[in-house]
Amino acid sequence: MTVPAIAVSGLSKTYGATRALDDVTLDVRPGEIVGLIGTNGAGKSTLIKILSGATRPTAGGITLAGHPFTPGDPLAAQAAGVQTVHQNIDDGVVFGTTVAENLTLDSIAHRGGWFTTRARITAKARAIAGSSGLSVPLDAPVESLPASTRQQIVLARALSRKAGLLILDEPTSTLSATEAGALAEKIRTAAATGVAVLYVSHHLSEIESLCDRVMVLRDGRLRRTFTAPVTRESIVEAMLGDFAPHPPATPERDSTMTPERTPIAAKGLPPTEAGRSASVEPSASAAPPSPGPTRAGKTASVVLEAAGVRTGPGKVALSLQVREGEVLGVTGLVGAGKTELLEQLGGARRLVSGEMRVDGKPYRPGHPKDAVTAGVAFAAEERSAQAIVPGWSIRAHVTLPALWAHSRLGLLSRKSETAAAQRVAERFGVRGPGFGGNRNGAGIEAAIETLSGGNQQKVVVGRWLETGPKVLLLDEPFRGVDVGARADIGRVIRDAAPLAVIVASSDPQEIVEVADRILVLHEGVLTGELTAAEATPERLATLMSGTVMSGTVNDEETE
Amino acid sequence: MTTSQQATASATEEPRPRRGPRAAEVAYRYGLVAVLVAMLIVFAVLRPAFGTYANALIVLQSVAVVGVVALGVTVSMTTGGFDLSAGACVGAVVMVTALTMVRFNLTGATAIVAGLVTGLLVAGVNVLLTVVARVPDLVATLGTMFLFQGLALILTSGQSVSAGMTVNDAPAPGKYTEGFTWLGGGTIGSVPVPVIVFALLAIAVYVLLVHTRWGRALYAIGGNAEAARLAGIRVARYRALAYVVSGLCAAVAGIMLSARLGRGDVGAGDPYLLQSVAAALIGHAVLGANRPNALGTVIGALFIGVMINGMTMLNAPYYAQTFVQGALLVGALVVSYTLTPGRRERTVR
Amino acid sequence: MTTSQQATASATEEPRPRRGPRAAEVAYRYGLVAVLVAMLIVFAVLRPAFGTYANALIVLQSVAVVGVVALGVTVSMTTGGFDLSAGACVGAVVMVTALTMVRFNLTGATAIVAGLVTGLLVAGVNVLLTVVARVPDLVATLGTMFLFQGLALILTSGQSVSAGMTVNDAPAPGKYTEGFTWLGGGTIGSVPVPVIVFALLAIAVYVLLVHTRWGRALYAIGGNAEAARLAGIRVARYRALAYVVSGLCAAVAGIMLSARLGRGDVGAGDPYLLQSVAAALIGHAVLGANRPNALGTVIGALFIGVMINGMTMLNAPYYAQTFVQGALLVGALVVSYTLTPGRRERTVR
Amino acid sequence: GCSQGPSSSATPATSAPATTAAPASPAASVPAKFASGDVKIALVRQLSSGDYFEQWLAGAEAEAKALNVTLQISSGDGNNDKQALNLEQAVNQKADAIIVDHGFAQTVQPAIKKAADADIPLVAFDVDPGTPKAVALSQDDHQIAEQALGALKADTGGSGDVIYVYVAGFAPLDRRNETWTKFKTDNPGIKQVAQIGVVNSSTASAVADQAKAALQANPGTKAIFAPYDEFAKGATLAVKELGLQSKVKVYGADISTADIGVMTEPNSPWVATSTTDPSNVGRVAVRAAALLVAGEQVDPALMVPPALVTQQQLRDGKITNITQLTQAVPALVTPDVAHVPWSAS
Ligand SMILES: Nc1ncnc2c1ncn2[C@@H]1O[C@H](COP(=O)(O)OP(=O)(O)OP(=O)(O)O)[C@@H](O)[C@H]1O
Ligand SMILES: Nc1ncnc2c1ncn2[C@@H]1O[C@H](COP(=O)(O)OP(=O)(O)OP(=O)(O)O)[C@@H](O)[C@H]1O
Ligand SMILES: [Mg+2]
Ligand SMILES: [Mg+2]
Repeated sequence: MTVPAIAVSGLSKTYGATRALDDVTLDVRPGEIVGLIGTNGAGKSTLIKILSGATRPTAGGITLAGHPFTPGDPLAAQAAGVQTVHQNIDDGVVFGTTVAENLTLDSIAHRGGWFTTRARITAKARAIAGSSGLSVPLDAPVESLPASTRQQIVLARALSRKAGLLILDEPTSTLSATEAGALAEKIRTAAATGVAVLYVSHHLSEIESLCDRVMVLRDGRLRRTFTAPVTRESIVEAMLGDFAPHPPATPERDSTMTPERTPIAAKGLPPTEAGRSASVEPSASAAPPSPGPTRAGKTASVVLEAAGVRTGPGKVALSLQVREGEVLGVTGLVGAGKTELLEQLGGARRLVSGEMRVDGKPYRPGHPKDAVTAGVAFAAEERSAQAIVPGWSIRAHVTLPALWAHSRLGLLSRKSETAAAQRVAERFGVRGPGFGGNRNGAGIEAAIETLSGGNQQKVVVGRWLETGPKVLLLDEPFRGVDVGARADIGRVIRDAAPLAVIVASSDPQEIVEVADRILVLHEGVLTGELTAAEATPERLATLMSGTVMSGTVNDEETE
Repeated sequence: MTTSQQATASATEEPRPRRGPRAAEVAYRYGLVAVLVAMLIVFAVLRPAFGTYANALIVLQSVAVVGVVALGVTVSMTTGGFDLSAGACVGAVVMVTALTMVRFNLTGATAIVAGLVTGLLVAGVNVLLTVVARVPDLVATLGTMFLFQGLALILTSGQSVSAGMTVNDAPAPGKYTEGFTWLGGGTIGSVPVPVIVFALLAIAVYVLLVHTRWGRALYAIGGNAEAARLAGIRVARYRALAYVVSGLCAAVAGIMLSARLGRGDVGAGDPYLLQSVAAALIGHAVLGANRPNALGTVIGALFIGVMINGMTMLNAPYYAQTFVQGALLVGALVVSYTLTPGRRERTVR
Repeated sequence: MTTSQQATASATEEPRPRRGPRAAEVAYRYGLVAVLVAMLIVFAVLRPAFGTYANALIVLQSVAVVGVVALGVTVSMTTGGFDLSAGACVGAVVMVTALTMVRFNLTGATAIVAGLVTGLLVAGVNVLLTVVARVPDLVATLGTMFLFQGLALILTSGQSVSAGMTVNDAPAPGKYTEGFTWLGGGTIGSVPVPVIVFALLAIAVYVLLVHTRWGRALYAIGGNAEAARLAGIRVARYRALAYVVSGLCAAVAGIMLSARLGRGDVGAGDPYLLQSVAAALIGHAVLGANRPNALGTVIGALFIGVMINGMTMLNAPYYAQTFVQGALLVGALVVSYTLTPGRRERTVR
Repeated sequence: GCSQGPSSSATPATSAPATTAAPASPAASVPAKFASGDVKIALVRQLSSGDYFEQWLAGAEAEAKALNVTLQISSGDGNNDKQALNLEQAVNQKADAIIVDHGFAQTVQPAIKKAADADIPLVAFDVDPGTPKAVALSQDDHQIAEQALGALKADTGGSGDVIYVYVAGFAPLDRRNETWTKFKTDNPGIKQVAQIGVVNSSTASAVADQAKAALQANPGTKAIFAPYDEFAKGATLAVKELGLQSKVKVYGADISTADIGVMTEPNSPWVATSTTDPSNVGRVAVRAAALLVAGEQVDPALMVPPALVTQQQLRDGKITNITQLTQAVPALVTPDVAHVPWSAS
């Protein structure tokens, strides 16, 4: 047998009272692609941070290609051939600098001439971008680019370097199927040349199609290792452990749940994961049941109505309506304009054109505050840049959008805040330091950075329900959450009637799971509208790639 | 997270050698306060006159003006701003109040209003520059600083204003009114008015920052302005609010200083920028806050005031005072920050 | 990634509405430079003596010391730090060099070495505090500032150092050597030495920041320290490097100032903090950089120097100068920042 | 400090004593309080950095040592409110006497009144105490300006372009400015072509930069009147750096060891300065305070007269520091002002 590219034994990491990693032993051999999966907070990112030298283990040893290795800092790890893409992409790019500088960021840490010019940097960056097929203007400031592009920059950088071990922590969370597919191809190519790959994802289809072996982490422990071919049922079961079937976070809501709308993960088996890539065959339960009459029936009144809005100047205008109790899905490839549309609806961006009404009353938000006042809640796409306030507790994050509701005469009520935060934590099953056990109540005072990425996502999405909105706008709400939590969020969204919900996601599968009706965008233009029943992955894929569905009503051709 | 996990957690304490996590936590939270208390005790033992009520009032009075400016600076810092113009504002307010009474022979009340309006004017310029013209805070308030330092000079052609000064070859008609002077030198009970004003403002700013939703919004903006905006906080208005509070605090300080000086001193405000920034910055380290906070600022101001007063009482040569001040400050900072719990994990090296 | 995506990317260029991008862009990039050039022209027209070679040298010499300090401050700012101790470092170096020559009767070369070592000492304390003890930059350098201001005083018991001073009832043995004094007042060709030093250092800092790996690393740390660390940049070392450069620049400035003054003046360094920070901050607005940069700092220093020189020549009363300085600065800032391309999109309101 | 032993014995009659205390009787017995060393005098200063204040303090400390009293020193460091508070604190601590060194009348008078109410004797130097109970000590700033301007007038022949260095708001400078204003009206031939001035911790180099600009703009300048030694040093530096030594002369005020160095440098344009000896003034202040503690009579308006020091005088006498200067210019030493009968000096 070949010497493992990396082998860890007895690795543990504790944060105060939290055991993020507990006696983990694993190895990855050259040329092998190992999937690392687990629920939110299982310890995946912690393991990766240790292997990449970003943080130090509490106990345990690592050998790289047979040699003992103590990753003192990221530079040492990189020098030893470990290339890492971390989960939080904003830990990978430097705002205020250009794409070229970001593509060559790690080269400035290494040996090489001390003298450099813009031309040299650009040349180097062009080579990196070229080999990754990245087409972004190299002199664009990186903060002006969407998250997916930034993710691709970070990936291109990692892939460009000679590596013995390539570690990718949820690299596809901001990517859509096409890009994810292209990435998978590159990973396979790399593995074929002998690179060992450790791959983390909540998209089980990717794990299934890509990985030679799958390791499952739960509560910081390595529970099972599967060798390809893996069955999704078994890995989900290993992942969720005692939680399979995933327990509803709020049991009392269970009874109110519409029976035909609680499929998928609540049963512990989310077979619909397959739909990540449109070419994957649809599984039986992917065909969503037709919406119940009370949910999206034409009898329910229209809550939010937009006419003649555009995703951007010069784009074709479109109209949309959401009714009470209805979940409207918006999908399209990365850059299709979903975010731009939702930002306009949520007051985060100036309305390009058109008119909007909420409950029949004219609605023209100049600021997100106006939207909140009108009963429109908008959970933005990028967690760390657009929602997280560093150092703040879960409680403070939950109450931030509705501070007035927790204060009298301006004075904040701690009691009311605590109650709200606990409601969110319970509803979405937020898990982090201080939760559960007999330490009740301590959890919501934990700093948000001490939660795993997925749990942070639950907090920043879930808090908007606490504002008591009429319309809930969610942009990529499932980013980084595990299959169980994804079902939880989906369920809460659907149960929050008489709320009208718009969910945007570049993953058609996620949309199919939650939406009653689906709008598909392509390059800022509406290409079709489907009911959940009509939405098969094939149809969605066709529309997303730009084929306009016959009968799609666009308001007008041009401005 | 269950009981089993808790057991594990305690078991993991051993590998990482933690020399008394409690002690570290305490040192972190109370490091600066402890140094302050130690100083108080040492001074009181060495100089019985130090530990008297009368002296306590003098110390408090000596920090009152700086403290009030520092409270304003603290508020401006919460949003991530920085008010470099605070000292200049104090100086301008001193000149304006003096001119109002001495040169224009108006009442003390008018002078107070004029002073507050000057504070609002400074705030207005800061808001225009930072919020409307989007100039970064440091540069913008630097510009405002020059502007109002200059204004204070221009108002009087660079001369100080005092009763009996010559204006156009005639003596100025007015003088400081008694009521106005009382704001600087008067007492209520035995407590000097500036001390009372400082205490009240400290409580007000504390409540504002910690217990009101406006304070929460200010901190949110300082933490992540975009996240605050998307959560429905009107960032521009709150940033303006922060500068208005800062300007008003500086104006109140200027009024008290003017009342104490009894004249309009050119450059009277200059020392207050550095001192108030120092107090506010030292305050970051108090009680483990690691961010601008009212209580910390008060303690920071006291820290400096007690140190200077005590050293003077001990007859330490003036040239040694700055050094000791620096050494004590550095010591307190090192204690506070190196012992931050979990810091080793978080800080970027 | 495919051709279709490329099409998207290029197609999306147009929708961004650009109202007169050229004019705004030009104003943004050249706003401050334009104001500077306008000032030069106005002054030269009003006072022919202003636009002479001799006067240009005078202006340059008047900004040389400030400029050198400001270059150091600029480097410390690139990593997101802030060196409040720069002025104190200048002051300490002035005292140390004076003492070396006057009191200990050593050579000018020794004095230079002693001065540079002092600069390194200041840098060392800053590094210990910020990098090792993890005290936030502003607070840490504030502590260092007090420490070295105090040290400069203590070294001489608060006395200024000049040839013939009385030490222990005997006159001090040494005096400023000619070679050392040349560093402040000498010329090469007709150009004063400080101007040459300033120019060389400006080029060096420019090259360091723009054309070396280390400069890129410094900016990366300032932009996102965590990203830089994860990319393998040794953040601690680079932050230390920044403070070392800052300390050395302040030391060089101190040596030149000492040579020019010909004596060790207590407090000589104090005005240099604010002035150098002002120059560096103004520099942010130059050429649309919006971050600390060497060229901007030089222009910022010149901006202030030209303004003071020109106004003095125009016989503007000294008390009006600060105001005009503020007004011009504010004007230039507003032009530069309001016209930032795309700023309206990005800034949080 | 400056040892004053030899010069006092050589005190000539030229120094017209402004006043005298009790008739000099060297054998007077030392009051008990002074013998036991229990006397505490608080020195409350407005500023403490700079040569002038250093020398002043050195003189005061030397005299305090000679009189066996303890000086408790505090400084406002330019913050006048702080000085007022320090004064209140001295009253609070019940010092035996208080010396107020500079300051602004309006600011320190309320606290001086407290001292008077508490019957603490007080000497106010260069600031109006506002109460007859306190002794006002001053150096004659008008005379300082007059003497320097006298030299300027003599050298220029009473006509020519002059650059004036002045910053308002500093009491001594304001008084010297009054004399300058009068001088200009009296001498229409003298033309002020520019007024410059900065006061900060690096006054000399800032003034030098301004003076260079002003000299460039006014090439006809014959003299710079800089009635404060930091100004004069800056002006001198400017003239030197422009190489105008043969055309422009500097007339200053005040003196220190460093200033002597600057004045006696080869080709120095600083030709005259009018000054008191700061350390002598410090001595006088302490003596006056000691007399008050002992219950002796002191003239409520003590005045220390200045003397004109010229470059020629310094060069001829090969004078390099203040000690030598006080020997060479006996008018700078005034042992008869506030003479302490029981002291040897
Ligand atoms: N700095 C920290 N302080 C305290 N606890 C932490 C810290 N960082 C992580 N944790 C905890 O460690 C555990 C593991 O987190 P980790 O980020 O590794 O999870 P993950 O498997 O990557 O989850 P996700 O899928 O949501 O990204 C979580 O319980 C988390 O709350
Ligand atoms: N890969 C890309 N390269 C360049 N620009 C892009 C890219 N992706 C998006 N954009 C820009 O963003 C605009 C639309 O982005 P928006 O964020 O609204 O799309 P989205 O459908 O929400 O995509 P995402 O899935 O990334 O959120 C495009 O018009 C384009 O200007
Ligand atoms: Mg993770
Ligand atoms: Mg989007």
